[in-house]
Amino acid sequence: MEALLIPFLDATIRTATPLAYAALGELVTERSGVINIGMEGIIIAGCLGGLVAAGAGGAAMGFLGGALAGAGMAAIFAFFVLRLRADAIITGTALTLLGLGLTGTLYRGLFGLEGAALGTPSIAPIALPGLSSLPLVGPVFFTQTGMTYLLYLFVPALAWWLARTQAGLALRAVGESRAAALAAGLDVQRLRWGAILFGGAMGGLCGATLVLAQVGTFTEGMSAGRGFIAIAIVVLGRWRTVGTTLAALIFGGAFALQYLLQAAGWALPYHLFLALPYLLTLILLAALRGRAEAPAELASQESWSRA
Amino acid sequence: SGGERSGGRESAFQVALLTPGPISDQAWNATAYHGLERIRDSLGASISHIQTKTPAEFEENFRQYGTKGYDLVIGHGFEFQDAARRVGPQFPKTLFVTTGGEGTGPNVVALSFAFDEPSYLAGMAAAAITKTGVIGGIGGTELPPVKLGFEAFLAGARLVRPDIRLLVAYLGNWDDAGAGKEQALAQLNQKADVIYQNADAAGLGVFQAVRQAKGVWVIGSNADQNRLAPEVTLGSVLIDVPHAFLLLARQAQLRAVRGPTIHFGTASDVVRWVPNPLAPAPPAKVLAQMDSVRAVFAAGGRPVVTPR
Amino acid sequence: MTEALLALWDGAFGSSYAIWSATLVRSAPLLWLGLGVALAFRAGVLNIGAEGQFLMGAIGATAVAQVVGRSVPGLVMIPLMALVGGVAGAGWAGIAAWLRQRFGVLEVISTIMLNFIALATIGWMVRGPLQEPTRIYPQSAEIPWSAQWPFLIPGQRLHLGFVLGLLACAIAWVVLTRTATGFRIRAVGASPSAATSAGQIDVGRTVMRVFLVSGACAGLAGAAEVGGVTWALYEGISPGYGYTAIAVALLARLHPGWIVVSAIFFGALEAGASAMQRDAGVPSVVVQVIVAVIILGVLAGSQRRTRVDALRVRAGSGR
Amino acid sequence: MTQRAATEPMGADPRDHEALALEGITVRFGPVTALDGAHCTIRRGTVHAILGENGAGKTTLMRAAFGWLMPDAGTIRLHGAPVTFRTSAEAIAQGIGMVHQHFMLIPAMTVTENIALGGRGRFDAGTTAARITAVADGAGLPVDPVARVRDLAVSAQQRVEIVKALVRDARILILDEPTAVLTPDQATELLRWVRTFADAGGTVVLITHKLREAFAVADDLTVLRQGRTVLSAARALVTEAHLIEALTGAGVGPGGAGGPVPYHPMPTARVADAPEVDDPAPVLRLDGVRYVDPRGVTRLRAVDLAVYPGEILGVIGVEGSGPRELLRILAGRLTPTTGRVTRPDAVGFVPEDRLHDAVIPSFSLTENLVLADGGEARGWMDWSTWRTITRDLLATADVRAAGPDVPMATLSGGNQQRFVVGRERRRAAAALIVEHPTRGLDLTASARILADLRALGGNPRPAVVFHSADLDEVLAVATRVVACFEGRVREVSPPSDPTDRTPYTRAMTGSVETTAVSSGGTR
Ligand SMILES: Nc1ncnc2c1ncn2[C@@H]1O[C@H](COP(=O)(O)OP(=O)(O)OP(=O)(O)O)[C@@H](O)[C@H]1O
Ligand SMILES: Nc1ncnc2c1ncn2[C@@H]1O[C@H](COP(=O)(O)OP(=O)(O)OP(=O)(O)O)[C@@H](O)[C@H]1O
Ligand SMILES: [Mg+2]
Ligand SMILES: [Mg+2]
Repeated sequence: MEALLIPFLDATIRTATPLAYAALGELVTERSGVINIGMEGIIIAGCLGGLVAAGAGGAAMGFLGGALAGAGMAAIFAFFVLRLRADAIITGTALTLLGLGLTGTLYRGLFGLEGAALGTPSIAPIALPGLSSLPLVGPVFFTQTGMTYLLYLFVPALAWWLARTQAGLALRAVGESRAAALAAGLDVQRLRWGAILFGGAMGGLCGATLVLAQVGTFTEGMSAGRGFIAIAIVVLGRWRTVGTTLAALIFGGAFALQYLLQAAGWALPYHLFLALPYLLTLILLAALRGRAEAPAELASQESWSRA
Repeated sequence: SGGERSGGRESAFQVALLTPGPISDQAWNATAYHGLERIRDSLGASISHIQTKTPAEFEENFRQYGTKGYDLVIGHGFEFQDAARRVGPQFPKTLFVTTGGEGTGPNVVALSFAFDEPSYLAGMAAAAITKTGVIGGIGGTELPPVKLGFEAFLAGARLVRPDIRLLVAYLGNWDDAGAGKEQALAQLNQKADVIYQNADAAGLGVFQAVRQAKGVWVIGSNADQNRLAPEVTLGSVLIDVPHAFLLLARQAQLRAVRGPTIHFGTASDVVRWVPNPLAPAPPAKVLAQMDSVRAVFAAGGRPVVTPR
Repeated sequence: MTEALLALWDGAFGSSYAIWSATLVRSAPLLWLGLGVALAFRAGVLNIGAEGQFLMGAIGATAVAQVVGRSVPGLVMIPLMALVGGVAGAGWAGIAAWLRQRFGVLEVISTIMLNFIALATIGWMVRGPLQEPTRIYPQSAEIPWSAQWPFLIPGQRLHLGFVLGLLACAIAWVVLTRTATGFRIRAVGASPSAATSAGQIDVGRTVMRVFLVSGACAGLAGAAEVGGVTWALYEGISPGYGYTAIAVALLARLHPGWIVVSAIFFGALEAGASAMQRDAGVPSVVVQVIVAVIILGVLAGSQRRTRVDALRVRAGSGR
Repeated sequence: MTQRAATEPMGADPRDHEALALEGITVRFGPVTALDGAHCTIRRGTVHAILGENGAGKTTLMRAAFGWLMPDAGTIRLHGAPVTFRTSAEAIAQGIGMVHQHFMLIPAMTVTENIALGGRGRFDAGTTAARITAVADGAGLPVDPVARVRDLAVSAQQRVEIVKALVRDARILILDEPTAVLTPDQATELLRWVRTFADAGGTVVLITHKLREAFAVADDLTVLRQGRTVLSAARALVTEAHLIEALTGAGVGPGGAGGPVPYHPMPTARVADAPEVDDPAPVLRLDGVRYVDPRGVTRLRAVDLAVYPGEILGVIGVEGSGPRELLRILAGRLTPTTGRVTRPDAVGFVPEDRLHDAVIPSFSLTENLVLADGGEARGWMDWSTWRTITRDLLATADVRAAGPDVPMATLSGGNQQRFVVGRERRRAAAALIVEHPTRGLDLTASARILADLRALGGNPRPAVVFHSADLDEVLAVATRVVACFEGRVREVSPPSDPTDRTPYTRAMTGSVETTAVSSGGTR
């Protein structure tokens, strides 16, 4: 049993880690009252940014590069949505297209058709001394890469920041009511710029994690829908930090289960396994019941209900 | 950047290629694009390439190339066969070729690669080196050549080691290298110690998984992938698409292509098992066995495959 | 660059073939899908699931064409395919509608999940129940002749589905502006509370019906694509039409008339994108960048409306 | 302008006393000039009332003072020194607080979070809550720091808004129509608080439509009309007649300069003049009605009530005691938990939140008229006929609008309300239910709506049930009054002295013997 369980949970955490970065970034963006459905384009930009920067300055540099690339894409989104007041959904759609195209173009330009070798600088899992020898939890939670450990610190930090700092409070307020935030003297534009850029940087980190902590190479379109999944994770997590993290774990688990079931040689059409994570989410959403409470400003986005 | 038209005047030999995926995948699509480049470089042809997604686009672009008077239009994959069959009769001067599928007329021709033959040999090599008796196969989506490759792989392995077990998994796409790696890790965890990947760009993730594990091997496909990770690659099931394309184009220039299907088997040297010289060679007994099987294939014999 | 843009224009509008066989053929599904999305958004339903509903419509239409196509004339077969495709799309939307009504699951997320599930379903269909008889290729057999929708212009690929799409937009426009039902839909979308309180409209029921109709439109698009373009079911039948449709609907400001314009715009963009690769040698990835920039450009250009409130009521430092 | 002579309040050098001075303030919204050189000076330690019709620019002027918007022209002085606020944060930092007409609270958040909003550094809910409680109790405005705003009654929300300003050390407090949403008792209490605050050295700007309030509490008055200051003077120098003339630009009564509707001084107790009725059958009738809301709170218990044709039933009662549910059950918008409701098929209903529940602001007037038939309408819409009907309605209900095709949003509040009342009357001839008929409306508009209600005619005359927080208004219009208290509904017998309100206020607080309203009805 344990022989199956540990690798499964291990894969769950590993798969969930990049998803959690993107979802937490999207969470912060949405809590400011803006939905960025261009997360897919941001993630793939982070993938390439991570690859290029890591090639130039090592893995640590790579994560920085990924975050910057993601934030750069998000800046385009913010400029259109906040400055030009363009429709957030169309802008997000275009951003995804832009990200996929731009990364492909740059990748081919930089590496030619032969591509980057598999030898991209990347980070290996580190067994945390002491903790990693705990039964079950040790091999699952404490033999991961630094990016997972960073997440262990980041999730409580974000939760604390949102709940216990004035800036976090301000961010939530902007997402609930632009008017009330204005009345309280908050700088709505700046907060939203900040939230979108932060979301972009997190999406970029998701991409960099994929490349530098997981796959160790870049392929065109390797984001493979993670941007959309991140948006779903935020909804499943009910726009809460811990909820979103758990939802990322659920998705990670569903994917890991999918891999496991196929590898175990179950004689069912493999499409059933591919659909599993999404089916599971639907069932969970129905089981949890009740409309999730979205930040009120999200619902008032012009584009969503304009008549 | 890649695919500008080149190679001379309008009257030049015009060749077009349609790929179903990005040409940076270092596998199926990349090797076709290299083939196109080789046609340009060797024959001075004027070339055009387009990446297409849907059947509607296949047909539209076949027509466009036909209208423009292209001499040779290659759809790289069996999925182009319906479009070729429909468009071909309207443009008798253009030769429509699909790699895979079936040809249907004088100017609608299919190239058939005996992908199963080197896959069979790869299975024998895998069976010789596996310690656990479990081997894996990871595909992008379940397409006929992919599936056939895995079936032959298993059959070849069984010849050497009758009790061998093959795990097969599909990723559902050809780009998600992350999924490729995780699926490989899952198979490794199920004791597989040789994995045959046929997932194009996503397959790079399989290479990574194998590189990080100890004492396990990966087998590449379509292109010669031995140099991707020489320390863990057992060999590659190669389709020498550039070679095949050049042969095809030469014949096409002479208007000597004979359809409806052109078969490239072991005899043509277009498909072959390319062992990685850095990997340990199978025991002499197996090597001898492989040689005799290859001889059978070269003489026109086919691998015996029982569908799983 | 100029060469690329010229190729884009030529590929979209440069010849009669470009217009009738490339641009408008791609616009046909976008018309239906954009309309479906717009109707849903009009009623306040955030249906992001047009992609999945499209695929289910394509599956349904293929299935019925395979099962009864050989024994029924085209005059019956084509409406039947449209019907079954529409019902299949509506049924797929109905799952999301039911989840919303019964369990309060936000349709934004359920429809995205259903898109992924539909993708897996079509993958299974072409390898399972609907696979062609030789059982080699992951695709269905070609649908019988009677199930193939007529072309409108000899020598061009423009098919019946496009005209039906135009008709649907016109009907939707008439319904929205001239009928009580349309009025109810608009009222529910504009203000559910006023619709309930002042109009005593059953908002839940209106929403539910519009959701189904929206799914039916998407399903019909799938049926039209199979009947008019591909004549068989393929795994990769949609390049993501259902997602493009959201942009189509929003760019048209959810107005059925403008959807025609907007669908043709996006159809032209995709046709032109092909031409840029084919005729100007622009790599596909660069083409994607150009398309994204064009969309952003159109977006920036179309947002220059008077923004009295935005300019005056200061958003902090924003000026 | 006419009153310019009396503009400067008493005092040798006004600057010694001035807390906030606004001069030549001009604000344009695109083509609309909302303020056209408006001015006023607010003295320290005083209550300064700002009056004016809907759209006169009161809110805009105070938003300029609060840094919410920057005027196109004009100067602002704070304690004698010129200031420029680029954001409201700057105004807040300078000790200015504003309670907006529509509360700027976030329903999903707690009181503490709402009040803490806009600060810096850490946010410690515990410490903040303690400080809130301290400030609130010190000021005599109790609030529950851990409650969520959406669970609070309107009056409690208002206290939160004021405490929010006080916690930030606001010494100048701008209150935009604070009493509009309060019951008479609550309003009195608030005004008393305002007075205390000013007496203790604070400064209050009070925007209001109610002359009585202005006279009762203010030291100085400013009246705006069409974006200009037409009167700014110490209260002592102003008579009611002055004020009304300044407000409407017309004299009082029929002899005036032809203002559209003369001002009706209130109250005009009419409770005694019950209508002559031939038909004894009630139009609306409740028998043993009980209502438990979705949260499980019993809102109405064992209510028996009958409403007859031609009568105008005024319902009084503080928020939460049942009037809202009573009216909505009569209107068919709520289904009682138990009990029997008898009512005609169609009942006209004017909800309190017009823009949200009664009309669709982006729709045309014609469409808003049709909305009332929304649920039942079938088939084709004959828009030209509907447009004609709308035109008729605009004429009969005296709604001033450019035509039947303009969006509802372009109508003034008073005209919107007249439109809704007219529409509901058209739809249902027999019964009309009206919640807060004059909420948010200015003097003239309120007077017109009340006049409309009084004048409702037809054959048979409709039964009207209305609820208002303003007792004066109820007494001015109703032919019979019932009071809600803790879910029970009692009829209030009119006192012998028409100016005596104690029976009514007592009935609302449950402190007197009232007659039970049987379904037979004491008429
Ligand atoms: N944000 C805005 N954009 C455009 N016009 C506005 C805006 N705010 C106010 N106005 C216009 O400015 C004028 C003054 O409005 P303001 O809200 O100051 O009036 P008010 O005196 O407070 O009225 P009320 O008694 O109804 O509250 C009105 O004509 C109004 O329509
Ligand atoms: N937001 C707006 N957009 C366009 N026009 C507006 C807007 N707000 C007010 N108006 C117009 O400005 C004019 C002045 O508004 P105001 O509120 O003073 O109306 P009014 O004539 O006093 O009516 P009432 O007696 O009902 O208050 C009205 O005719 C109204 O239609
Ligand atoms: Mg007025
Ligand atoms: Mg106001």
